[in-house]
Amino acid sequence: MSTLRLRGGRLYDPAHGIDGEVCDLGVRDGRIVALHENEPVDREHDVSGMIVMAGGIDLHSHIGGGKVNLARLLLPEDHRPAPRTDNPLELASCGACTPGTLATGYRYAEMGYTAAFEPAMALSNARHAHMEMGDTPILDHGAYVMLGNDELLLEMLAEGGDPALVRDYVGWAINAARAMGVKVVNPGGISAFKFNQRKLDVDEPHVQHRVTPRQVVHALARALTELAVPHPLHIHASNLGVAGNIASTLATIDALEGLRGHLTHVQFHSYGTEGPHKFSSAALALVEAVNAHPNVSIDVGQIIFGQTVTASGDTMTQIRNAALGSPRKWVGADIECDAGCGLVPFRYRDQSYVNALQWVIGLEIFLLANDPWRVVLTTDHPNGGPFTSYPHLIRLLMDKSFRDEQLARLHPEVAAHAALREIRRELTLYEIAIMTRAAPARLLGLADRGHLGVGAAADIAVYREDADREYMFRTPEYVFKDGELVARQGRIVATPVGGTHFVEPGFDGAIEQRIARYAEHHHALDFRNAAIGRDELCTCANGGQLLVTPCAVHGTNGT
Amino acid sequence: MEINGIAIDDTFAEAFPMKATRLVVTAHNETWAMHAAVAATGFATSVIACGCEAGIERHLDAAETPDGRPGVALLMFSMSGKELAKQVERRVGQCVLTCPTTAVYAGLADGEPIALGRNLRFFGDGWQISKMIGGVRYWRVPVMDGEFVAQETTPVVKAVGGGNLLILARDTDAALAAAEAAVATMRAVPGVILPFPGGVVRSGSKVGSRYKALPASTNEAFCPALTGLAAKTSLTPEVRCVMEIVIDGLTEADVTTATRAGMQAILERGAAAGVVRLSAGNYGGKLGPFHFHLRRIIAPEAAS
Amino acid sequence: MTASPTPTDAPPLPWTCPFCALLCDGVALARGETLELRGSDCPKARQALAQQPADTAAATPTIDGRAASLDEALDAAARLLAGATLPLFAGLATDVAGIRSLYALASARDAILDHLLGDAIMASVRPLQDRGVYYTTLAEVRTRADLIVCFGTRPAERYPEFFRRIAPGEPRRREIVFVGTDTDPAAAGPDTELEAVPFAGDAFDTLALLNALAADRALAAPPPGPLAGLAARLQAARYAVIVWEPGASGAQGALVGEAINRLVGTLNARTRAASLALGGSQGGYTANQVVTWLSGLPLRTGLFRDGLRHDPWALATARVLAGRNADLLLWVSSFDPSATPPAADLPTIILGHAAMPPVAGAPQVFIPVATPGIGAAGHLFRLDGGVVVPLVQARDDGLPTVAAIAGAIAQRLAAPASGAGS
Amino acid sequence: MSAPAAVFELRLRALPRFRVDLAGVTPLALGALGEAEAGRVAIRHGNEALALGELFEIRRRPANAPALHFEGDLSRFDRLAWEMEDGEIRVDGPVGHYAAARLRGGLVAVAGDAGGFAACEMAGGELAVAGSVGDFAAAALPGSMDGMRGGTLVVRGDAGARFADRMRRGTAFVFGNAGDFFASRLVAGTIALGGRCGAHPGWAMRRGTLVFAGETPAVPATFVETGHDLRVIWTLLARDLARAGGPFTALPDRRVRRFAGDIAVDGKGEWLLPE
Repeated sequence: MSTLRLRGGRLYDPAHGIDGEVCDLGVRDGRIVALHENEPVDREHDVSGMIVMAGGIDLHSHIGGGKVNLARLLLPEDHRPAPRTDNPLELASCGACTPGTLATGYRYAEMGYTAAFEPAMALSNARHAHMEMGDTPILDHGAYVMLGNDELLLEMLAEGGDPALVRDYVGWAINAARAMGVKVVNPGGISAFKFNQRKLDVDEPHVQHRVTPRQVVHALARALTELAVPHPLHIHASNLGVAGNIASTLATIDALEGLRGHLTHVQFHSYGTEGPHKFSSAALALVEAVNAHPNVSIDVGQIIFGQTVTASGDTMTQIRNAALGSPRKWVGADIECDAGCGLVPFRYRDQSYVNALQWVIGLEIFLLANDPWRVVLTTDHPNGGPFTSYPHLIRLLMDKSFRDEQLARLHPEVAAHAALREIRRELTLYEIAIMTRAAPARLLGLADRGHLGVGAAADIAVYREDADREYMFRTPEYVFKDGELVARQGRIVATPVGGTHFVEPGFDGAIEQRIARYAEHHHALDFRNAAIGRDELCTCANGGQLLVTPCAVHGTNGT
Repeated sequence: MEINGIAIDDTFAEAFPMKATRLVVTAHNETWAMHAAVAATGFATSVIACGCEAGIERHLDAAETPDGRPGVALLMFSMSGKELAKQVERRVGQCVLTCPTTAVYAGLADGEPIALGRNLRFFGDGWQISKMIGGVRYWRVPVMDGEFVAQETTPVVKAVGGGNLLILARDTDAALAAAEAAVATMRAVPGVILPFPGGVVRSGSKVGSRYKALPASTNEAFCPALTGLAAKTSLTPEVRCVMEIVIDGLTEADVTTATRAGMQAILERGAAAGVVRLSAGNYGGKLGPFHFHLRRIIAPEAAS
Repeated sequence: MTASPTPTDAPPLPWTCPFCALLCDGVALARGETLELRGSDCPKARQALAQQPADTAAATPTIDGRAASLDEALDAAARLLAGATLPLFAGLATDVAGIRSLYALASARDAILDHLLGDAIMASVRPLQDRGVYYTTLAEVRTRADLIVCFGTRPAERYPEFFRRIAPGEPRRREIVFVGTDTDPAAAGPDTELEAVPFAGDAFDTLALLNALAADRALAAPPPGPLAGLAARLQAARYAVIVWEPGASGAQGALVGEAINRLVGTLNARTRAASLALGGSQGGYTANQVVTWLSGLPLRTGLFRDGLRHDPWALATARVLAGRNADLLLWVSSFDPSATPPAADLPTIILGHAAMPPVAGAPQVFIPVATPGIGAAGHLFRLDGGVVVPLVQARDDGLPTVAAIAGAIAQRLAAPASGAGS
Repeated sequence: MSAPAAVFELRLRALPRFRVDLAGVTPLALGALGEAEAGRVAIRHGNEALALGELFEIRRRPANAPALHFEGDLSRFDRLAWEMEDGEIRVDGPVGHYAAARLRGGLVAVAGDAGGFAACEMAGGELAVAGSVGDFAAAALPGSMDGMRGGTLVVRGDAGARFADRMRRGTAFVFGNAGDFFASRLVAGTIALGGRCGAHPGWAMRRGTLVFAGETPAVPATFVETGHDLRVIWTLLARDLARAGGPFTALPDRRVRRFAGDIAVDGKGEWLLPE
C-alpha cells in the first residue's frame, strides 16, 4: 500500500465541475482517494500554485499498427539525426513525425498524457497494433477496429443488411480484435477502390456491392447502439480533403438518423468551394450541424505547419493525395479483404493557400463549437501534425494575440480574409481540461479516467502556471500514471507498461459459422486464428493490464 | 574653341542613367546571326516608344563565342531593369528563338541577372532541358532545326543613355557626310551603340510639348526652318542642316570615347567639308547626372 | 498446450508452421517420437521438422565448446557482453518476444542490429524508403487477382505452399505468368492459365521495357512479342499482382523492387494492380517490424551511444565483420540449425537451434533455445507484412526461449555486481 | 574568414581498433583552437568518445586559409569533411566511407582511395580522389530523394557500383572505370566517364547527362537516338569537361551521338557518345 498527497494545487476537473479550486489530492495504490488532511502519506508534493488535471487522453492518434510502422520505414531521412537522450531509463528510440513506440510513450508522458487510442486498427492487423501499443511505454491504450470496408460486411449489407446479423458480426469483430470501438474509414470507399472506383459519395453505390456509404454508416452506428458499446461509431467520412466535402460530411451526420456518431478529424471534412481558389472554410456550417445534433461529437485534426506524414486506411483518398506529397514517395496497400493503407508524406506550408486555410478551419471549429464536451483536441497524429505539437495548439486556442501573430504569417489571402480574425474567444483551462481529458474519457466510456474524483485511476498531470501556455503544457512539473511518478519536469523517471482498454460486447455466437465460411473462401488466415484471446492479448500488449470497459446493456459474456 | 575651322560649343551632352545588358547571339554562320541580331535590335531607337534602345555592338569571330560559331554582340538599354527584362524576353523570344540555328548567351560577366532563357524555356512545353555547365545554367529547348540553347540569365548593369553630338552644317550633303564619317568611327568603339537608323537622328527633341499627350517634341532651337521664328534658336543663318548622333554606352567612359571618336572624325575633315559647328543637347543639368563637355573631351588639357 | 509427452494416437495438433514466412496455419502436427505434418506435404516443413532433435535434453549450453549449466552460460554471456564496447547482434532469427527482449539488451549495450537475411530484407525495404510501394496481401491475391505475374521467381521453390495459399476459394479464371523462368506446375489449378514469358535481356532490361510499354512510351525498336503482350494484359487486368522475391534478385535487388512498384504505379493510374514481395522467413520481417517500431528505424541500425544510425550498407553483418568494426557477435538463430554464425574472429554468443553444429573458433558461449512454433508459442509476421500469426507450442522440449535468455542476460548486466553498463 | 586561419597537420599514430567518425573535424572547427585544444576535440571511435590527439600527432601553424593535412592510412576513418562548409582538407593516403559526404564548400583532396558513399549528398565544393572510390559515390543516403546536389567530384581512379545514384546537380568525373549501375536513377547533373562501365549504366535515369569518353557502352532498348544537330550544347559542354584533362581533353574535337532516355521513367536524360 502506498499513499501520495499533492498539496495545495488548483484543480481543473470538469467531470465534477471543479474549475480551479485549490484543494489537496490524495492517492492510494494508484487510485484517487479522499485523505484526511493530517493523514500521513508515503510521499507528498507541495504543488501550491500549480495546476492539477487528470492525465491527458488522446482519443485519436495513430500510434501503432501496420501503417504507422510503414511510415517509419518510408521516412528514414525524417529520423536523422537521431541522438539518444542521456536518460538511462529510456531505451534507444527516435523519430519526428512517426517516432518509435518507445519515444512515442516517453514524449506523450512527458507532456502529461497518460492514454492514447489508435483509431485505425485493421482486423487483420490487430495483433500487430496491440504489439506496438504494448511497446509504447507508460501510456494506456486501445484501438478502434476498422469496419465498413470489409468485404463480408458489405456482402451482408448487399444482401439486405439484417440488423441482427450486422450487430453480431460487429460484436464478433470487436471481440476478435480486442477493440475499444469501431471506426469506419471512407465508408465503402476503400473497398470500392479495390474495384477501381475512384470516388464514392454518401449516396453513390459501391461499384461491386451496390451499397452506399449512407447504408454502411447507419448499419454500423445501429449495431454499436444495440451492442451498447460506449464509444460511438468513429467516422472518417467520405471525400476526405476534397473541396466542397462539407456536403458529404453533413450527409454523413444525416445518415446517423440521430444515432450517436463521432466525426473524426473534421477539419479535413469541412471544406467549401467558395472564393477564387474554389476552396473555402465550411467550419461554420460544420459547427452549426454539430451544435444542432447532440448525438454527434467530433475531434478536429488540426494541422500544424511543417513536415509530417499522413497515414490512413483511405487508399482512395491517398492515391489522389500522392501527387501532392512531399517528399515524393508514398505507400499504398490493399489489405486482406478488410482494409487498405495509404501513407503520403506532407509538408504543410503557411504560404500555401490551401494549407493556411486548413490551419484556420481547424481553429475555427475549436473556437466556434459551443459544447466542449463534444469536441476533442487532436492533430490526428501524425496526419495534421505530430502529437508533440499539442502544447503549441493549446496556446493557439488560449491566446488570441499569439493566434493573431501566427495568422499574420499565413498566405496573405488567408491572413486577410479568414473569419478566424474576428473570433475573440480564448479557451479557458477548464475548457482545455474538457477537450483533452474529460470529454475523451466520457466519449470512450472510461468511468475512472479523465477526472480526479475518488476512485479514479491516479493519472495526474501537474503544471507550473505560466503565461506561455505552450511552455506550460510542454513540461509539466509532475506526471503520475496510476499514482506512480513517471515524469518530472520533462524527464522520464519511470516506465511502467501501460494497460490495454477494450470492450467485450455480447453477441450471438452463431455468426461465427458465417464468418468462418467466408474466411475459408477468401481469407488467408485460418479462422482458428481470427480472434485474439485474452491471454494472447496480454502477450501482444507486452503484459500490461487488461482494462475492460463494460458495455451497459449486454454485459461481457464475450465469446 | 575652334579646330580645323569648326567651332566647338562650350556645352555638354547631358546623359541619363539607364540599365543595359549585352547579349551574344551565335548562329550556324554569320548571316543568320546577323539576321537575328538585326531583328532583335530593330525598332529600338528610343525608349520613348520602343521600350528600349538597342543596337549591334560588333561582330564576333567563331573563336570569340562560347559555342565556337560566328556571332554578334548586341547591347540593349532601358530606363529600368524591369522594362529591360521585358524587352529582352520579347525580342529574344520573337527574333532569336525564332531564327534558324541561333543560340543566345549573356555577354557580360557581372551584374544583376534578369531572365534570358529562363522564361523562353517554357516554349519547350515540358521537353526543355536545363544544363549547368561550368557553373552557368543553360536551357535547351527543342525546336524544328534541333535545339535552341539559351543561357538562363543575363546580367544587367548600370549604363549611360542619351549621349549626343550635334553636327551643324552648311547643307544636307555636308551634314550627312560628316555624320556618316563620325558613325563609322564611333561604331568601332566597344560598349556603345548608336540606336537611330544609320546611327543618326534628325529629329532632335526637347522635353515636353504644347500638346499634353506628348512627352517630347521637336527641338526648335536647332531647326533651321525656325531660325528667326522661334524665340530661342541656337543656329546661325549659315547652318542649314543639323544632324544628331545619339550614344548609349555601358559606362561613362565608353560614351566619352565614342563622342571623342565622332568629333575627331568630323574635325579631321575640317571646315571645308561643310561643318560649321559641333554642339550637344543639354537640358540645363536637369535630365541626367552625366555631362559630356565637348571641349574637355576633345582637348582635355586645354579645357581643364 | 504444454502437456508432454503426447501419446501418438492423440489427435493432431492444429499447428502453425514457422519454417517459412507463409506461416501456414491450416495444418496440423501429429506428435509422437517425431513431429509429422498433416494437411500438407510441404517439403520445407517436413525437412525442418525432421531436423528437430528427438531429445533436446542432450542440447546443453557450452562455453568454449565445453558443456556448461545454463547459469554458467548466462554468466559467461553477460561477462562477454559487459566487456564489449561495440557488439553486433545478428542472425536475429526469432519471434516477436525474442526481438523485444533482445532490443532492450541491444539498447543497453549500444549494439548494431542485423538479421541473417538482412540483404534480402534491405532489398525489400529500400524501394519503400526510396520511392514507396503499393503492395497487397495474400487474401486480396486469393480473392481478386485475375493476373499474377511471378517476376524472376518460382515462388513455390522457396515457399512451397504459396500457390495453395492464394488459390481462389471459388471458381474464378486467372492467369499466372512466369517472367524469366519456366512455368511452375505447382501453380496449376482449375480455371488457371499458366504462361512463361522470357526475359528480354535480364530482369532489369525486362522491367525497363515493361515500364516503357505500360506507360505507352514509343520504343526505338519493337519489343519482343510476348513482353508486349504481357504489358497489354497488365493494362487490361482488373487486378494485376506482381510477385517478386527480393532475396533472389541479386545485389541490386532493391532496384528490381523499385521498377516493379513503378510499373504498379503506372497501372494504378488507370486500373488496379499491386506488388507482393516474397521474403521474411526465419523471423526476418518480424525482426524488421519490431526493431522499426521500437526504434523508429529498420534493421541495420546501430543503437550507438551517441545516437541511432541506420545504414543498410555499412551495418550489414558481413561488412561489419570484414571491417572488424565490432568486438562481439551475438548470433540468434532459432529456426534453422544450419544457420550458423558467419566466421568471425570475435567473442561470440550464440542463441541457437538445439541441433546447430558446434562452431569452431573464437571464445564463445552457446545456449540452445526453443524454436518458436516447436518448443514455444510465439508470434511471427507473415510475408505480406501486416499479418501477425500466432504460433503454438508443439511440445515442451525444455528449451528456454530467446526472450527468456536475453532477459536473463540483461538482468545479469543490470545487477550492480556484474560491473556492466556504465 | 574573420578568425585567424591555421593549417593543422595531423599525423596518424596507429591504426585504430574500430572505425572512427571524423564528423566535426573541419578546418573551421579546428581553426580557432590551439594545438592542445585541437588534441582534446572528441571524436567517436566505435561506441566511445576519443580525443583527436590520442589518434593523431597534431601540429598547428598559422596560414592564410584554414586547412587540415592528414598523414597516414585513414581507411578506417569515416565521414571526413562531413558537412564541411569551407576550407581545405588534404589526406596523403586513403580514407574511409562517407568522405566529403554532404560537403557544402571548400576542397577535399585524397591522395589514396576513398571508401563507400564518397561525396554522397554533396552540395558544393570539390572532392578530388586520386585513387578509386567505393560503391555509391555521389549517391544518396537511404530515403533521401537526391544524391549529390552540387559541386564537383573528380575520381582519377575507378568507381564502384551505383556511382551517382540519384545525383541531382553538379559535375562528376571518373577517369577510370565505373561499376554496375553507373548513374542509376540519375535525377540530373553531368557525369563524364573516361573508362568503361559495368552493367546497366543510366538505369532509370530521369534527367541529366552521361558522357562516355572511353569505351562506348551498349545502348539499352529504352534509350532513343535523337539525330539532331547537337553542336552548340556539345561545344559548351565538351569545352568545360575538357578542362579536367586526362581522357576528357580531346572531347571538343570529337563528334558526338546522343541517346535520350531512360523512357522507362521520365526519359529526359541523355547519353552523349563521342565518336
